[in-house]
Amino acid sequence: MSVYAMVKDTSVTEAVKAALTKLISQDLVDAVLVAAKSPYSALPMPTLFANAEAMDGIDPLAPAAPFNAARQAATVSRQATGKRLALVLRPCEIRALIELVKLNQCTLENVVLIGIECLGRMENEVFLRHAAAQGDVTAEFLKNTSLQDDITRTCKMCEQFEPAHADIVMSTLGMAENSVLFASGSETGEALLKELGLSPAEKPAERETVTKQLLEKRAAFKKEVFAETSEKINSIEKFEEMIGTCLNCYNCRQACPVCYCKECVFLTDVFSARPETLLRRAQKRGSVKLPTDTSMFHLTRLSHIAHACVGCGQCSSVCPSNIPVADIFTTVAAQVQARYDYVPGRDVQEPIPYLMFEEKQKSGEPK
Amino acid sequence: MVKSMSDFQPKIIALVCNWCTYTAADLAGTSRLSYPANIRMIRMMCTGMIDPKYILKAFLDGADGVFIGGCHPGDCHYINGNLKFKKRMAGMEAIIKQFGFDENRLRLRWIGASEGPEFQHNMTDFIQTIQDMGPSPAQGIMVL
Amino acid sequence: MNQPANILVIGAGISGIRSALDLAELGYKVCLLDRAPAMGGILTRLDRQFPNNHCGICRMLPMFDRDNSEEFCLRKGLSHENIEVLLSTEVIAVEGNPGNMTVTAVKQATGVDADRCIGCQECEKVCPVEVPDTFNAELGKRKAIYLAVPYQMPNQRVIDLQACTRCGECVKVCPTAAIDLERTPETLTFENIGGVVLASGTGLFNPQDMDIYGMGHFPNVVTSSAFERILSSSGPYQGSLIRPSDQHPPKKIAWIQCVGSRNPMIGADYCSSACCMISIKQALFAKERLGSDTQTTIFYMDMRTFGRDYQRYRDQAEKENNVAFVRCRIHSIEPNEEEGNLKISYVDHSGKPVNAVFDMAVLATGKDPLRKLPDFAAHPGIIATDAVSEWMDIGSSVVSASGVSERLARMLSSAGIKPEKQATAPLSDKVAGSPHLQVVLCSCNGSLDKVIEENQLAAELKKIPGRIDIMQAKSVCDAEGLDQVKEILLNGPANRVLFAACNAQVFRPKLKQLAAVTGIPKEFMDVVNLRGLTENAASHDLLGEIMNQLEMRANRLFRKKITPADVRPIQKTALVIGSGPAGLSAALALAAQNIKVVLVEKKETIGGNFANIHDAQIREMIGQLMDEAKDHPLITMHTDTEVINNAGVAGQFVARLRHANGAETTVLHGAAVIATGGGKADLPADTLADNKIISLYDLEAELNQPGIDAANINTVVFMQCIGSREEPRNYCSRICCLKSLKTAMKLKELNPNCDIYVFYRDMMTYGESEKFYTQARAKGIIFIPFEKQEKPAIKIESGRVLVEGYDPVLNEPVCIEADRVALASGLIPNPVDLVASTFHVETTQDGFIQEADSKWRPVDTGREGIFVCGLARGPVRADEAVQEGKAAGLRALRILARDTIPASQHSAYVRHAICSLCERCIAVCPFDARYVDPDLGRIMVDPVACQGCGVCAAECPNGATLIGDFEEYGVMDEIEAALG
Amino acid sequence: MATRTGLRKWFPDFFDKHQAFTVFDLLVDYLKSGRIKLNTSMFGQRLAYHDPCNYGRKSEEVFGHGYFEEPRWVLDQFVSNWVDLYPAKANGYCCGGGGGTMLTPYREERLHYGLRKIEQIKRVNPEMIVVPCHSCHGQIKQLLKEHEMDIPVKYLWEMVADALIMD
Amino acid sequence: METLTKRKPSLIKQQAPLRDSTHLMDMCMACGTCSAGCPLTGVDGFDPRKIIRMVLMGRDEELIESKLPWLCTMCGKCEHACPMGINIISTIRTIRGMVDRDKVPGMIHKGIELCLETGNNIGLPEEDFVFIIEDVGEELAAMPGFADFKVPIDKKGANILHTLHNKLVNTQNEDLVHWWKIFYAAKEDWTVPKQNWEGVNWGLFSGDDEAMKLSVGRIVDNMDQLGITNLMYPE
Repeated sequence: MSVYAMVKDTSVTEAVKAALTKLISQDLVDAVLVAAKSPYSALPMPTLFANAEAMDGIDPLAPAAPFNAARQAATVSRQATGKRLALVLRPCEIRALIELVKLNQCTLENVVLIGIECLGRMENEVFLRHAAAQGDVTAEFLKNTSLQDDITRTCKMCEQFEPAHADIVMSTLGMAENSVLFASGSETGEALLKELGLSPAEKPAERETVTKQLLEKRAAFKKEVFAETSEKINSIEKFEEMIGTCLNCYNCRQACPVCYCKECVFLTDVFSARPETLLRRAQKRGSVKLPTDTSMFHLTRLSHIAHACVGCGQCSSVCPSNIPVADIFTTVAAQVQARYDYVPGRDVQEPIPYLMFEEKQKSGEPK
Repeated sequence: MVKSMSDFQPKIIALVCNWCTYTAADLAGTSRLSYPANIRMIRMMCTGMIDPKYILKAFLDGADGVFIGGCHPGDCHYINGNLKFKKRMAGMEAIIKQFGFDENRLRLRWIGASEGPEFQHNMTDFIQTIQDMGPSPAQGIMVL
Repeated sequence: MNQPANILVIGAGISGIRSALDLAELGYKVCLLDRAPAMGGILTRLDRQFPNNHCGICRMLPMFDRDNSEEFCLRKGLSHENIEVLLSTEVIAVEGNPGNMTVTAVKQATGVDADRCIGCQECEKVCPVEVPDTFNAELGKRKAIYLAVPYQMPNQRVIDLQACTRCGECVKVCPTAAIDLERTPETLTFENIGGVVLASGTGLFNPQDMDIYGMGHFPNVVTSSAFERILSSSGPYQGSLIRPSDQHPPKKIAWIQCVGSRNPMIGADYCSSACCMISIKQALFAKERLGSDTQTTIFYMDMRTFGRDYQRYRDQAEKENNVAFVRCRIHSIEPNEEEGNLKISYVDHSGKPVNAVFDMAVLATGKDPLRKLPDFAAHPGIIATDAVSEWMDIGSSVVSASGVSERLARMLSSAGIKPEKQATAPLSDKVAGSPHLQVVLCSCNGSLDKVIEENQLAAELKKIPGRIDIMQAKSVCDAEGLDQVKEILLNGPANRVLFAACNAQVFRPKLKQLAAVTGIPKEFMDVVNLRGLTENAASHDLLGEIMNQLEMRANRLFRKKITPADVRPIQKTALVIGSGPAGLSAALALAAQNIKVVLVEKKETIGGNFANIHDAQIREMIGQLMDEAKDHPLITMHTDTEVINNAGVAGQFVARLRHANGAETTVLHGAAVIATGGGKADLPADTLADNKIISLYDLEAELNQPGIDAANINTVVFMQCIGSREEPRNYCSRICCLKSLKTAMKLKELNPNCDIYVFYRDMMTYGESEKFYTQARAKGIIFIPFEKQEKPAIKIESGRVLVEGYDPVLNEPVCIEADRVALASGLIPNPVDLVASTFHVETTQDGFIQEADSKWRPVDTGREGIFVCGLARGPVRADEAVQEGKAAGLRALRILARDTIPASQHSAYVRHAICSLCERCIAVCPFDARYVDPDLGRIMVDPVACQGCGVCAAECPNGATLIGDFEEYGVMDEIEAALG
Repeated sequence: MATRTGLRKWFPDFFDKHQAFTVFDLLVDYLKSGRIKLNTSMFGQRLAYHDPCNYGRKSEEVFGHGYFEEPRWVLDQFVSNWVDLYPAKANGYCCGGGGGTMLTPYREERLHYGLRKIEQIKRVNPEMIVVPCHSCHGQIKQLLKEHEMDIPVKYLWEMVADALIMD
Repeated sequence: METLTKRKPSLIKQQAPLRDSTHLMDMCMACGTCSAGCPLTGVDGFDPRKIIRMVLMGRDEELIESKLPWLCTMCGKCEHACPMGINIISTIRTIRGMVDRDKVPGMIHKGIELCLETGNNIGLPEEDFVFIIEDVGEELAAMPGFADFKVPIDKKGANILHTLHNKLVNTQNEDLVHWWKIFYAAKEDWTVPKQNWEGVNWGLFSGDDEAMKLSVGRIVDNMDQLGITNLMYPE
């Protein structure tokens, strides 16, 4: 990152808006995907803008994300359209998006990634409660650290609040009120920032300290959660207790940005047990709880995505039974990722671990 | 419902490759190299065919151990399916371990076609290992 | 004879199996016979092969249309719809002409009726006669009634009637009355035989009669084949590398090369070609098994590492693994003071005598000089593989066998014999219906009654939910019992069958018959080894064991489906790239079978290196191929043309050709043969400039000028391995030694007084070409060996060309003033980058095309439908290039001879509706069998290339890709049953 | 060897009218026809038999028949405990005294050659050595003396003569 | 190091007899079998394959002048395993034959000369010979079981002609009697010639065909003169 620019205006959101609308108005991109309020709700939803005038409601720094927008981003970048697209995403969304690129679910061709420094998101109802109370939650959230304690449990353990791999990064930590730091993360970003005509700036000195403090806090909490969770699921029986209320609604998989299957295997014939099977199972075990294969579902999903889990916490957020799914998944994921020395979203060129094996060669003879 | 060690007869699922380990198993049979019978052998065309689901299914259904036998690296009929499985295996170990299944309940070994004695030895040894560990924690509990 | 055979293949070893499979895959009916009681020849005795120390025997099996054959390790045997295997059978007479021959054979009685034997082993347990175990090189004992090969499936015993005392113990215990000691040999007559492949091998030299090696006298002197058995887990010591005398691991092992080879005194003026590499391999295994401090020494004259990757193998053994190589032929092996140890004397490089002591010595034996071809070998219509007259490594045998298959196919088609179109038995309508299982409980003539009744198996089975019918049979092995089952399957509602019987392996072949009659596919049938379970089960829960097994299989059967068969229409045109001997041979092989061939040549003329070839015989051979190809109506030639693009899959490729004038042509083809060849390597840049210092090629050309006067060429020095066999070109070019010999002899012919010296590293006159080496020496040519690090130096002193070297025989430096110094600069491949990227095939570090497997699939590439032969693959002599061309042509023909190729039942298929197109399956597929159809936007499976390994299915997270016969739901249900 | 070679080479007619026998031919003939009888308990010691090159290997090469089995047959008729050296017969070691080397001044070299014979003898550790050749007899005696081995050396025919049962 | 321009043709190679025409000395591949098997390899520079190589390189003179051919015991062990069937022993003998007779080391040629002159290699006069053998014969006759034993000398019409190794007559008289005993027991009709009784023929060792032929001829003459049909090979 070599260029800094600062925008000052009435609010942080306005500052961001000013920059992002210019992307379209100056024809630097054809469309922008960014979280925006709708006339019907304060809850910002990923919204695709092709017209600068329509961008009034954008609120990317709002501490809310009803879902991990990587899947929406992947939907608009499923294949190259010949048009240039800017995607404004949180770090966990970018990481998930990179995993989806590896899984051939989307392409970064002609895509400008704009990452936001994310101080966390609140559960939807928490955010809406604040919104009802005070209007511009975003502004309040960024300056009021006590509000920051209302973010989700998973966000509290997130150490990756600064986006990597973005062309442009927007940050607020350590910044003066109503100001946003724009940094370029690539030549593309550099060029765009120049076009936007932002004023050159310097990193405020306290930014480093604040960042470091936050990081330490998050790391400590993460450690705590991992230890606690690991203990809570260290036997299959304890695990069953945790998931005893699971409804097999598959919301968690629906909310998971890296659970990319068009249709979950648990909805296919592989798991839709035949009546004969269920009957036999009941005969042998005395009883079968229905829907069946609840543990199997969670463990299988772990086996599928543990390497790719970006720790966004959406699974927990959507669970109707309040099962701490994200605690379980992030705890296991950390162990699996360590075994493979794999970090999801680290590098778009890095193949997923199962596609890399010793003697990578197709003919029979070792070289 | 913990059974006493002496009458603990482990339930073992062995997923073995059609080409090498299955041949070794047959060879052990025809060479009268006996090994404990409480092994449920399921023939796979290749260890590379083994889906993680099979391992999870086996453990959740009460297997005390899961043995996987494949061709030696380089000998795979499908060039490198065995190595692909080996890669998957690492993640599986981490997962089952976290849920309280001793990692050693899942074992991968390369057993070549001519290695009847190795097959026998591996089976005997694995059963012994499992016997020493006792029944799987999934035994006797209700798995949802 | 159960079925008419069009073709007889004599000898069921590597060559015989290759040839039988080739012809069976073309659709011919083949009878594969062997005089041994088990098939496989040397194949069953080998665990691992050089130069990768791996095993890949199974890679010989058919790659597509696999439903015609059983897929299992070839050590167990071979099962193919079109092949009947007849063992203990020897051909004694052949009559008639190609296309219509009558062959008489004698089938020896084995004492055991294969239709009855259930492989229970009871007979072997009671047999009181022990004889040396021939399978294990007599290092152990076996009974007179025995399993000829321990892997053999079905595991039916045979009786060694020579050893058998007719005591009758086995007859008494046999539960199925399968043993008849009074059986006599049977004479079999095969009529209407189109042709015969003679692949009976050469036999192994037995050093027992040579008094110098102490074989038979010293237990620790063993042959290399015995050592192979010692290394094997199925060998006499269960794979422990121990020496026979005291069963201790040896610390020092010697390998003695050329035992029985390169020895005109015993009629062996030939090299057995493979022994050098075998010894290196064995030394490496000894190090691996016993630790790197194990001393391994190979005594040799020339290490014949002439295969493409062999020199590096040797170098690695020498440098990284410290295998010692000593250039001295061994006179004798003698005893040493310590019990069992052996003394071997030799002279070292400086001529000093050394007495070394070893714990064990391995005699590298090759071809048996006493083995003669059968009388009928020369009968028209019989084509012999090279491995009948020469010992050779597996790769060469396989190439030769496929070459023979090609010649036979050509002979048959010119005799008007075509393979019969196979009618596939129609499936019964009820197969598509919902699963209904018929369980057949066989009491094996009452012997399992107790098990079945005491455990109330029928009642237990009825508890399994689902539609299950149960019948009890007395014996399904005999016709009556089987008829009962057929009856029920034909008339009853069941569409799946599970047998609880005795030995599944013995019974399984009967499923094929049953399938043919009932229209229920054999994949919908299974067998549980009830007897085995009864015998082996720990008694704590026999019923549980049996029910587990039955339910496991039942569950799989319940979930079986007919895999939706993708059928690939075949574009019956071949693309051949390169028009040297290999390419021309491939093209002609295909054209002879009515396949259109598009032959592409980069140069303006065809013939490869024809213009540079001086050997009259080779010229004639290539010239003939050129003429034939030019005149062939089915061969279209494009000279001055390159292939710039190739897309598609086996059977359906689209290639673009670019001609010299820039014009482009599109060719639709079904298979391509890469034969881009190579040529002479240039002399090294530091070669002294003098018109007396020339390349071997130039000297050859000079001497072949008409009217050449060689009177002034009085002293000539040949220098071998110029630039070859050391990095970066660390491979043997294979042609130079023979070329130097021939050139030197030509020179001797022109000027008998010419003194000729050949400086060599290892004379690579493998196989029959050893005779040229012998002849050259007989003509007075002096051969002086040198080591890579002590190359002779060439100097020019006042106009005189001097070669300074060291003669280890005289232990003196030598300096020769030469009129010519001929440098053997070797061969390099033509650049293959374009062709490799165009056809998506891999290359070796030396720029050759990498084959799929140098031993078992030597002319296939990693991509189905793309084949490689000749110099493009590795250095070859012209005759070998022809052989490889034929083999490659034959391999391509397996595809092109068909109109369509259906996917095997046991292949991958994609359920597009739920496929997320993540392409992980494409990334892991080892056979490049998967691709995205750009128009449909779907993942496609190439039915020709897919081998059904299932890596794709395991990689696919949601079951969008499945493997026929191994669908995930079936396996999951099987696991569940197993743990019930 | 020399006579036999000479007769063949220069007097081929000799064999039209004459017959020639080796020592072994005669011994075998006498024993087989019963013309001589031997005392079978005379030699109970452990004996080692040495094959002379001329009667053995070289006869085999030049005349197509080496006298390997005949002396052993003779020994079998009256000696119970005789052993072969290893290597023996066609691949046996010369005593070191062949080729006229007994007559040359190269004594050291000859004794050096004989080391192999001594090693062979030591390996079987005999109480007596039997040879059917005058040169071998002399050389082996000398070798044994040189190596301070007190083992008697006897001619095969000497043993036969000693064991004769006179009517 | 001498620079080789043109090899000299080897007389040794030309003259050394072959096993048969298919086993040329040129075929030697210097494999080392002979060297590995010969106990003399390395002694005073002796090495059978080196000798063959020197012949092939035309270095006759060096060989003829060296003591190498005389170190060889001509035992033939080297040849026994030679894969090319090269007649190494004949080659050695051929070299020996090319050595000036006065340079033949040790007793060999002197013995031959004596033999040519006197009929035996030790130059023993006829009277002395007759005395010795009769004397030993008398001793034997005195032993129990050999009553009336007499050495039959020059017995016409005897069944077998017996020659003697000179060392038995010379220094090891005690070994003369073994065969006599056997003949006596077998009631063999045998005889010893009093002239040209020499049983060994050193021409074989010295490469001296002329002398060798002469000695063999004497045996033939003896047989013809005495009217004997059967010969017992002397050695």
